[in-house]
Amino acid sequence: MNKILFFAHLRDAVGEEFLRLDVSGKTVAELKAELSEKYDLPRMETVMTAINEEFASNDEVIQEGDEIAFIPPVSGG
Amino acid sequence: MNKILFFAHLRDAVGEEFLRLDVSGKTVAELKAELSEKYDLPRMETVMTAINEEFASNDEVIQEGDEIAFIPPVSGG
Amino acid sequence: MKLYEISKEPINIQDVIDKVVQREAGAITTFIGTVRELTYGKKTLFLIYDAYEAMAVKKLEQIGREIEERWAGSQVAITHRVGRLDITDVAVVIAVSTPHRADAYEANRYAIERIKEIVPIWKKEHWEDGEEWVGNQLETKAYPSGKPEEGDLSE
Amino acid sequence: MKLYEISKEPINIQDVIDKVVQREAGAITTFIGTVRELTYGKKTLFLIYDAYEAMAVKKLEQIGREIEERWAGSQVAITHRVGRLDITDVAVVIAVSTPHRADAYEANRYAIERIKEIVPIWKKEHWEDGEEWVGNQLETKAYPSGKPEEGDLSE
Repeated sequence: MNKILFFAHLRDAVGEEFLRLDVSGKTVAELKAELSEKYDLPRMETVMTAINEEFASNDEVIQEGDEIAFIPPVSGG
Repeated sequence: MNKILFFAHLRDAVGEEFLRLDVSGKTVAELKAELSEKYDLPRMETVMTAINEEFASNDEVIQEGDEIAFIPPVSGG
Repeated sequence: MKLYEISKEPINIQDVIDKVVQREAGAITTFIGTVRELTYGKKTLFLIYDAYEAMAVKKLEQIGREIEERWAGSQVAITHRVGRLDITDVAVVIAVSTPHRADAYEANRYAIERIKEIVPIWKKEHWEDGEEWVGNQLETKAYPSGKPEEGDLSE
Repeated sequence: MKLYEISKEPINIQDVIDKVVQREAGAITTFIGTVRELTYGKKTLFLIYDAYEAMAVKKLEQIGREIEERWAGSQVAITHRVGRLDITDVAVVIAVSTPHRADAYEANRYAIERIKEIVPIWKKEHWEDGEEWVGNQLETKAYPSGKPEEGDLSE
């Protein structure tokens, strides 16, 4: 099972802070595409991904238990 | 009459925080030379002068009542 | 003592400064980010900051390590606020101490620029006529590989 | 409220910061000069700072005016301590607020450089084996005309 976290405008679009889904074996790009279609997520080309709190590439393969987070352009400071 | 202030190493050399002398009519350079000789003041070429709390040139003429201060290289901050 | 924090409470600036005091330092700089009322003529009522807290702390720690490697003898502490902030409230405090002053300015500046690149914190602007999550300031940056590029990660 | 002060008491950093808070500012930088233990390998025990107080305040005010002319929307406050200071004690606090952050760093840096040029404050270093009034850092600057030259007064 995997926990998938959403922030900022993505959280508004999905309507949840996180989802629990089994997405192990998929690449980050595949998961992004699936969720993007299902929830009609905007501007996904600007969204970064973190696996277990570290930035990850689109081609990285998700493992069982990984925590995935979608990181829209940050605006702290 | 004029009040003449000394700071830092000049104060140590003169042995006073200030002197009261009538030096009106003299230029800054003349006063500097006199005091330098009398008190054997070191490194006077690095010392700036202020008249009434504003920097003044060596050729400025001191007026009655002016407050003169000798300003060694500053080291605040 | 935690040098890198995400805080739900108002930030005590002196506390952040105290974390970087060292006998070898002659200079401490702080950067204090405050909520500005006007941005490009538009009036902000208040802001909401949200963070991916665990990762944000890790990324602040990373920025601290980068600075301590680049500027010898430097020490860094950063606290970023989350939640609702009103005009003039303090959103972030960065304190950097170094032996000499030029480094304290440069290293501090580096920290705020890096925060705006890699730390997962977002702000939502609330105006009289609406609200919106703010992306990177110009809304122009894309991440084709899905993560920050080399040019984003190393200055 | 006095924006420019010479203080015989320890400086409260937050008080200096509070003087520059403004609704139009998104950034406040502070520079905090602290007493460093080692300078070129020599161990300082403590320092004495002395000032030509009335003129020092005027020169700090002048620096503030210069900054507010050069950096639009900036606000400045500076307090310099005098008397005996121990290692890590705060000698000077400069706070600058500006609408945007780049200016806050630059204007603050300008202030400390100007203080070291034109503000009549002196420090006496006390070491284990002696004491000395410190001149400009390299002891190389002369003032042939008896006052700061143009190049000293304007940056």
